[in-house]
Amino acid sequence: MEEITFKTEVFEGPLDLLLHLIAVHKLDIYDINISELVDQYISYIKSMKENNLDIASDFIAMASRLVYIKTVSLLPKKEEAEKLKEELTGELIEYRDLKICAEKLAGMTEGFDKLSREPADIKADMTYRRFHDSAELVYAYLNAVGKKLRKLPPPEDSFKEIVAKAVVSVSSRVKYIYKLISMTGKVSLDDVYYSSATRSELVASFLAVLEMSRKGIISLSGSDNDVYMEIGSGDIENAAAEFDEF
Amino acid sequence: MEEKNLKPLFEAILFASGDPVDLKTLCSELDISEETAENTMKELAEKFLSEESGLEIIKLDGKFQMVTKSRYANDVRKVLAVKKNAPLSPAAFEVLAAVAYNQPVTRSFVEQIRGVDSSGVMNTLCERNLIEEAGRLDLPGRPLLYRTTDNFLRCFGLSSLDDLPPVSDSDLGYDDKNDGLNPEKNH
Amino acid sequence: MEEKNLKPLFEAILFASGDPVDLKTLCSELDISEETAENTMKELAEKFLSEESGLEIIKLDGKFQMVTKSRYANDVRKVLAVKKNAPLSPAAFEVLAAVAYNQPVTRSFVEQIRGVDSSGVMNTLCERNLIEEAGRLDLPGRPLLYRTTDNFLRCFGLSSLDDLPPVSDSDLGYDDKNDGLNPEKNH
Repeated sequence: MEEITFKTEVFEGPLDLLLHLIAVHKLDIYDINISELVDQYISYIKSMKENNLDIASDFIAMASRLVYIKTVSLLPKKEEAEKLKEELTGELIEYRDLKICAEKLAGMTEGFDKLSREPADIKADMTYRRFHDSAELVYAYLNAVGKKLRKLPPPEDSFKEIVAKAVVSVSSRVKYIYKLISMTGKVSLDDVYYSSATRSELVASFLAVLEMSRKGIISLSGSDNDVYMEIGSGDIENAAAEFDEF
Repeated sequence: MEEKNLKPLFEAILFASGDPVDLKTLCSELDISEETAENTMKELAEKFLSEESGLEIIKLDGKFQMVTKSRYANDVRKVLAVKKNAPLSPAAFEVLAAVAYNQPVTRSFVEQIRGVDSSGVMNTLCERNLIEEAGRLDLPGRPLLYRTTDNFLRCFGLSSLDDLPPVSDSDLGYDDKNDGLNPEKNH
Repeated sequence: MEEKNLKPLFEAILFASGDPVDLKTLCSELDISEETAENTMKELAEKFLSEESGLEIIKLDGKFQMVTKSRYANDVRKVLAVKKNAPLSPAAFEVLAAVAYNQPVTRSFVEQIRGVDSSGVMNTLCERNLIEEAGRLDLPGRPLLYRTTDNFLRCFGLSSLDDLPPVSDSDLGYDDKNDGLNPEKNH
């Protein structure tokens, strides 16, 4: 993976960072290579962590979203993955256009130097003289507090939990699967998947297998419907720390 | 500074200031001689004397001020006073209601209810004699308190604040009492 | 009213108002035709265009305002001891663009486009009178709507929102052909 060289850059948000990564790594915004984007994104988040930068929850939420898209795109049914990717592309294009407009505005600020003056004190009696039904006050009051009634965005903590679930699950599933293979020598992929109790555990198991096989910690063999995992040549100890980052 | 640019610059300064401008400040800030400044101001004043212009430059106690020529005063007042007839904006209604139902309140209380900056609207309501200051809250920063005026009662056909139409918790859609909107808890 | 006096009167009104003046108000209060008012304003604006003057008249959404020419801003601020506002942050420009091109919009719309919380930036833009409330959306929670102000038009040198620069594919500003930003695929 390329050296992280954008430590000092400030991104307005996850979309901004994604656009940057897409441009730097010459990805096709209309057909995003999702696993490469996930890798780049996660490694950037890691570098932020290493530089002790505060990582806004928006960035973490996007990380989990990307990982989810990546996971879904590994499933045999492609429709959902395509839909999710299209959504992401749409948001990226919309945000890219917004940035273009913002840059245009930033280049035309001469009017900030056109100074006006305080209105002359014309000594007019500005006392309000219209009449209203007092019921209008009730309506206005309900409107004023209406804002409070709006469903508040979920607190940051709840995001942490969503992310934490995925994070903990992947690394815990890595350990679990590794132990399982170590003990029995050969484990069926289906067994692991079918033993997953929840959807998130299934996703985590899938990611764990994916990452472990990518790093050579396990090797896969067998045919389409009957895949077995065995211990590979990769080093679980070195890799484990990285899983914890998920 | 090149002298040829001084006249329009002086014009811009007098315009933007509104108040009388001290020649000494002009000289020191722009690094020009008092004589140059005096001459420039004189030329500028002459330019405005022409029939073409509705403004003039007057000298008061060594200071210069740009003002409208008095013959236009009536028409100017007529046009500028139109604002006083403007009906309240929806935002103004909301602020007014927030003050009416919770008075006396601070500006930040109103902003907390509405979730947005409301200072401009509150100034307008003061100017229009619908709300007024009502002392200060005994808290750090001693924030100003506001209440509604007698003119407010008149405009809404109320003989006293007791006549304000009731707003019940069920109107607000609250079942939970810990909604943070209870004024007693907020002060 | 005699037509020959209109130009100086308009000058006096624009000066005294400080804020933008609506042409319709002028017409109704002074009992003149819209055409006469429009022509007078045009002549007046031309008069100020000359090098001789430090002021200019700008048109904002059908209203007219007298302001200083921007080249004098630094000296005017120096003499009047006015601090220049901090320049807007990139985030502020993004929020402004989101509001300007889609108004009226809710805060959550802006946040959805940007992908980040924008409430602080939006409050700042309200305080700096670049955006303002524009009623509420008729949806549960009745979220506030925002639009840009006349001051926004002035600051960005626009006569109306129609003058906003277009977002065109040719402006995408990416040089590399393999960057995946191929405009043909865009629409």
